[in-house]
Amino acid sequence: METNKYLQEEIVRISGVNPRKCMRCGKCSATCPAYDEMEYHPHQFVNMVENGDIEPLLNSKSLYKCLSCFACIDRCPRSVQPAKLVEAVRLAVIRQQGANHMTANDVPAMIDEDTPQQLLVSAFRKYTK
Amino acid sequence: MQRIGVFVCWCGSNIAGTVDVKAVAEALKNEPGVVFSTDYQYMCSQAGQDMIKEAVKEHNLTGIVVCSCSPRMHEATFRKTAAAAGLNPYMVEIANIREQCSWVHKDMMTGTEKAVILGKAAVAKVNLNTPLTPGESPVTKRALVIGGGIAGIQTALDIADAGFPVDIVEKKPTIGGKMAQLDKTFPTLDCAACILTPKMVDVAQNENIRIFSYSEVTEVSGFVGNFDVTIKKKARYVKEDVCTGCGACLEKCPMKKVPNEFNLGMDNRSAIYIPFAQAVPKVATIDPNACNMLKNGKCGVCAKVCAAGAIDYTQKDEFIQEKYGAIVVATGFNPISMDKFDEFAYSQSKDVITSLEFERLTNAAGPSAGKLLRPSDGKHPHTIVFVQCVGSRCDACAEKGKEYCSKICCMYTAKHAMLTRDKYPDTEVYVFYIDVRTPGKNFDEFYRRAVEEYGVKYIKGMVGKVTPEGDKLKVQASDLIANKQLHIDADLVVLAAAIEPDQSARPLATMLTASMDTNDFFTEAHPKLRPVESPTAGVFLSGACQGPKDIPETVSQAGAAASKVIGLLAKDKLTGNPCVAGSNELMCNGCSSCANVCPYGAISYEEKEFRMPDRTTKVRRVAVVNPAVCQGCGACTVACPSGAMDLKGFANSQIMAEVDAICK
Amino acid sequence: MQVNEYKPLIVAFCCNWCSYAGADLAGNNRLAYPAEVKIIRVPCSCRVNPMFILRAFQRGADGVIICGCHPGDCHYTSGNYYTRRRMAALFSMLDYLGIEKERTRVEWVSAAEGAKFAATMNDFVQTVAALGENKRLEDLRCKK
Amino acid sequence: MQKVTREQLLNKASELLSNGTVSCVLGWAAGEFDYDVTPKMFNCVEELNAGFVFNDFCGANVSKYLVARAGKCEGKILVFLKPCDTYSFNQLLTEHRFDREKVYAVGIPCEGMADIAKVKAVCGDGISSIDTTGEDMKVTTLYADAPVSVAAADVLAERCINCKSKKHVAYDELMGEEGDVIDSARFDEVARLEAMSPDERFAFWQNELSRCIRCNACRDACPACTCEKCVFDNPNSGVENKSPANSFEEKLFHIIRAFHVAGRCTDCGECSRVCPQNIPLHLLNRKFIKDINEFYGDYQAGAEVGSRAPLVNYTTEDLEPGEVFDRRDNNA
Amino acid sequence: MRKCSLDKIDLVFAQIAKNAALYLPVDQTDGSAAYKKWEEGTVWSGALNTVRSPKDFFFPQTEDLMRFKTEGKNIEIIDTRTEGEDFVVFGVRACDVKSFDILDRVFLSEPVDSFYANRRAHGVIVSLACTRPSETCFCKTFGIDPAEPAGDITAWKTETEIFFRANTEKGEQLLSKIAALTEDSDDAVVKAQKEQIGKIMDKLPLKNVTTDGFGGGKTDELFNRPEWDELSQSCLGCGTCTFVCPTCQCYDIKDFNTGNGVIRYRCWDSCMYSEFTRMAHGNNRLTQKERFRQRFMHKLVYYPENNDGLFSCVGCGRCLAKCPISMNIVKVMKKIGGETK
Repeated sequence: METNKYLQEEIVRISGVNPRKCMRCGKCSATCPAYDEMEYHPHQFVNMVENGDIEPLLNSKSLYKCLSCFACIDRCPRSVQPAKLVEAVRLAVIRQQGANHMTANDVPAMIDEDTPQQLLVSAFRKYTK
Repeated sequence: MQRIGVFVCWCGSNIAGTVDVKAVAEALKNEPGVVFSTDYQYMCSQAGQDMIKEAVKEHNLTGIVVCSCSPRMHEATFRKTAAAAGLNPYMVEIANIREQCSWVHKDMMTGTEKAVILGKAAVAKVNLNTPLTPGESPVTKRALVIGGGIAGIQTALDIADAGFPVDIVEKKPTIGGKMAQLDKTFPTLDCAACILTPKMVDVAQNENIRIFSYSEVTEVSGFVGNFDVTIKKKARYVKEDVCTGCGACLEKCPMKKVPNEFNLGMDNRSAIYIPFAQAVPKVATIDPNACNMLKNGKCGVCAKVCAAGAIDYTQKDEFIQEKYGAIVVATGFNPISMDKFDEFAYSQSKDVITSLEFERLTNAAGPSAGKLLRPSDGKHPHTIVFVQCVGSRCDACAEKGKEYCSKICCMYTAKHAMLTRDKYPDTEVYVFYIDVRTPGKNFDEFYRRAVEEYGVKYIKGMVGKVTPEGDKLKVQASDLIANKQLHIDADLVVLAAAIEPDQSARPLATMLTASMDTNDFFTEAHPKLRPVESPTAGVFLSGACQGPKDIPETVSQAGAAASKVIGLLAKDKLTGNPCVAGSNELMCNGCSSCANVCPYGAISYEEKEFRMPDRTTKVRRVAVVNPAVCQGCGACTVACPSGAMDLKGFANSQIMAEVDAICK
Repeated sequence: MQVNEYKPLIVAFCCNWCSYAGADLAGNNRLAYPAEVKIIRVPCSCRVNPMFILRAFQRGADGVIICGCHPGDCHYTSGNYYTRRRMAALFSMLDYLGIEKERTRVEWVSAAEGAKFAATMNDFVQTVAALGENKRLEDLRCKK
Repeated sequence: MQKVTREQLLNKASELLSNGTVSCVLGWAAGEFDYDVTPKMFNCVEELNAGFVFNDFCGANVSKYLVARAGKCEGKILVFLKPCDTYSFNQLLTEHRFDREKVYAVGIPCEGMADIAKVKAVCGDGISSIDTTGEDMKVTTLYADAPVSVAAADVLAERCINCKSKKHVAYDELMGEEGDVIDSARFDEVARLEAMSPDERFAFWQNELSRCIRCNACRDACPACTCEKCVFDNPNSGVENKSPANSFEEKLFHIIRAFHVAGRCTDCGECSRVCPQNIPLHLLNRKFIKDINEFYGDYQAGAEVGSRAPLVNYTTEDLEPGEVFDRRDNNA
Repeated sequence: MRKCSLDKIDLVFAQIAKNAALYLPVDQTDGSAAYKKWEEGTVWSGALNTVRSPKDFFFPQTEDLMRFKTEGKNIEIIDTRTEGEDFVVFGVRACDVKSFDILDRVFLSEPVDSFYANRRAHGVIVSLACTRPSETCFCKTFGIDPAEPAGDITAWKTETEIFFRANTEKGEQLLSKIAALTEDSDDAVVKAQKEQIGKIMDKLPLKNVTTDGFGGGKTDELFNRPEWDELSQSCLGCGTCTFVCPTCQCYDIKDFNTGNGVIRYRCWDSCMYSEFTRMAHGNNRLTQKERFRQRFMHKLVYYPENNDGLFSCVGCGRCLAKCPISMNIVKVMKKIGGETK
């Protein structure tokens, strides 16, 4: 397994999450509404960050499947806050590539009339930091 | 001024090999207070001790300094020697010139120099020593056990067996505690009632045991051997000594819609009630919050039907004062509230229950008479999901749950799963676990049987969400091994709720000045070596009040606590350590700093009247140390800013004299 | 052996139950440490009053070390926890006044740690020796 | 200018005296000049009318007088407490130093008190009058022709510039609006010293403490120093001394004094206010407060009655004395 | 009378400092002034009021008297007295100069205090006319003229010049040493300054404080006055007033055990302290009221009774400025003695 210490520390620092607190109960994944869409599930996220196995995460679409609903944060008995880790990895992607997952130009095509304003705002916040 | 004799031991060549003992004796001769100084090959030998005794007589010595091995070795020996010579044993000081000098230094000159300095420090200290006498206090030969669960019952029986009177105070109308609510016990699966109720009967019949049921401890004062305790016997509106427990009143009572706490509210009882059939004492109790007669004076049926005439609506709370030599805390545990764990829909569905409720559901004396039926519709459940670690092992910062492992859940869940599969083989049973912890005799075998013989489906992972939908409970969980998210339509969900100390423990700890940890479990005097004693002398710990425990562990701790109590009560009087703290009341300002740091609750406060310089009097609060309780650590002496608190045998002045002598 | 080597005076307060026994064990095992270390026995490390420490420096000590049971192992349950807080506060204050922080130390030495006791003392003596004489908390009246 | 006036306090005191709520009043009495205010017990309305004063110079914290006074007169004592005084009040109650039942506390707002030395630094010596009723102070001196106007903010006492709280934590009755705890910069100076090298710190304190004349004003004014007998007055304590015979004695006194109030000091600033040599003694106390906050979590002595002072408390997870420095070195 | 331009004052100081330690008031960072030993670069501001009084040079706060050396059980007594060094105290106000009269009567009358006498013999006092009295000043109450201070040499300072007049032989000698730097002068400027000072004195707020009602023989009349209760009530019992006072002269003799011997030393004591004059039977003034009363009765009654009516207060105003709770001798005099002349 490849460990990327620099990125690992960076992600831990950005997120303020201590992945070592995880006791591997899997409640985050049990609770995740986007579980089936994901390649890497919340508990794996935590585990992979803890092990410095960051590269696959950077390239995984799972990053953008996370709804940031924070159910995992709410339910985690160890206060690990997996969603914050996901967010931190997203940020790391942006910083590393200098490229956003979406740009403002991509957005109009995705909008249909049912799209709530709040979703747009939240999408911009999430994908285009 | 003291008349000090200095005795320098050679310890064969152990000391004399690296320390010029003659030179040490010579040098110390010139120290202030020293009137005699000599050396000898083996000071601890009979001849050496005789030499000391003679010197005491011949030179009228008032203090002794022995330069020898560690005081941990022979301090007791030389104290006895001094006592035999008519000196107070605490007028002896040891200068450790073997372990801390001759054995760690190679050079004769260095060793001798240091030995002289250590000797001087000891002389400086003896110059300030005063004779000390250990205090004695009598022992009241009666024990109090607070809590009447299995822990309290076992402790009381063991103490009573040794011939000492014991009182049990139980806040519920009956003893028995949590164990009385259980169905079967792991790992042997014998019925809880079958093994518990005979013990309860033993308690009731034991002449040395009194039961104060429906009672609480309201006040504790005193100290080891001499506790004064006030017990509040709550009014049960039934004369305990008259009631025969026939149950006629229960049948006739018109108020029958009171949630039955013994069955955790899953069925109802009457306003006058006996918690369960084998209750001890088997006496009815009127619930004043439910009884119409007590609430508005309109009823009185029970009094009419009671043939014995035991009903007394005018009964008042009664306060009983009693003296005890020892107190055992056995306040037990409760499952934590599930209110904060709404992801499991506990408050939304009747079919999400705790394990303790499951116990009642499967118990023959329970609300469903032992048939496993769903509380909502009374149907037989075909899919049952057990969730482990609900509220246990949570992060300290999390807003809900406990940091510790509740220890018993893995085993009782295995038991529940196994029993379910045994009785209802058509039932699918899932157990979601994080780890299965089975350290205990025959425990892992038990768990494996559940899996291998009974086909219980153990899934590593946690349940994330339970949603009631129609008559099903949609369980969403993760299977970490399969790396899948599972969706199970369950009929019943059982939560292994964490356990916590009973709420009565915290106020009780305050009354007893016994320390507690942040989780409100009582702290033991030493985590390894004194696990059943509280740091507060005379207070002992039994059962889950000290930490999560299963029944075998509780019973063994109960026995251990009892043996400690018996050891204490067997003594006629307690001899204290004379090196205790004492407060100079003229200097004490009553600020409580000392009491705050005292681990033994040895410090109390008195309002004392003082004559003031202007000839008026003033009442001031001052600290008083109970020498029978003080262990002499000295924490208070440093907490005291005015220096009013000092420690006998290690006084400020003595330690400073040692510092001075060493730094000279 | 160097003759003019500076020898600091060290006062070591040892709790009776752990560290004093640890020192005894160092002796039993003949683990050498400098003779400049002089031990004062106290029932518990929490008996050590800041005044004793200042007194030692006043009278000519160059370093003061307090040894107690490991946290959690105190014979009196909580004594060393108080020591820990008091000494953290005191040492920080001494440092704040510009007094060398290396001259004071708290070390937890159990009764089984004879080797640790000797090693600790060797290290402490060396550290203090490197600092030289205690000038910042000295009382000239007490010099010979 | 203070928001609450002498007249308002006078009326309140007279009212409480007349209706029998209290039998005497602990307040401030006017002196020879407009700034030399003395704490005083007033026994009747006439005495109050004659001598009671409240202005920008009523800095003295009167809480400590309650130790000696509460219970001495028939009924209750009325005491006027500025926000910072209430912390001392609570701390004294925590330590059982007076009977709460014997005191009627009225919380009064405080706009910060003036430091006469700062006034003199601006206006010069020879002050003949100070008018504090307006927005600015009007100071008349013997040597200037016209009164000098001074902004109150320019002559605030150090402790008031770094006021930690305008909130009253104890009272029976509050006059005016309740204020808030302030996020003050009071630890900045401590941090500045901490950032110095040990040699610089040593030189700084050597210079400051060498001025000490051991008048004991800091101790005797301190509301936390209420020992029946101070160790420095007790010939048997081993540290008793009447003079700073040398630099060791100076340090000994001030280290032990600060240590004995560590965790109990409310940072009321009386020590520095009363020091005739202007030694910044509060920087010693604040060091302990800052350390305690950093090591063991924020703690404000006197914020509530009955709280356990940090140095008579512990957790099993406390940092080690050695880690104190690692922490600081890592932060630096 | 001699005069010298202020431009040359540092040369004067350098000249004096050649033969003696020179102490003069120097401004401190906190705005107050304190006596400091002059060395090259020291700036004399002409400050008049110092927090600590020049008493300290003659009667220091602590002073070793003798030593005992112990060796085993033997004790050796060591005389630690030395011939003192010459020193000059420069810029002393009239009130502070007057304080030496009061101290002399205590220390130089039989039995003579050799430590004090030694310092007096070696010290030269250069006084300075006080041109800017503080509002706390009331030296006039004790008959002191701030424009005409005593001392071995009297100095008057103007914006540009300083004038010297020797009053004693010691003063003459010192002046002669700086003769090369000074020149003869008439007293016109000095007279003008005195007049100016007189005008200020009339404006001082405390000009009417009077000693009427005090003095020898008043013990019975004043001792039990009820006002003492009220006056002493807020006293904290600290020693600030005594330690900044130029005339307080009480001390305690103490032994300090060094570990190798004993240093017997004396140090200032304060009658405000609860431990003051502690004897075998305890303390003789048990309440703060008694101690408070002692201080003022001593200054205003007992001392004059034993010293030809001389009060042991010089009106320097230090205690007024420094008392933590602003209780002071003026308030006492007004309350006990009555308001004005």
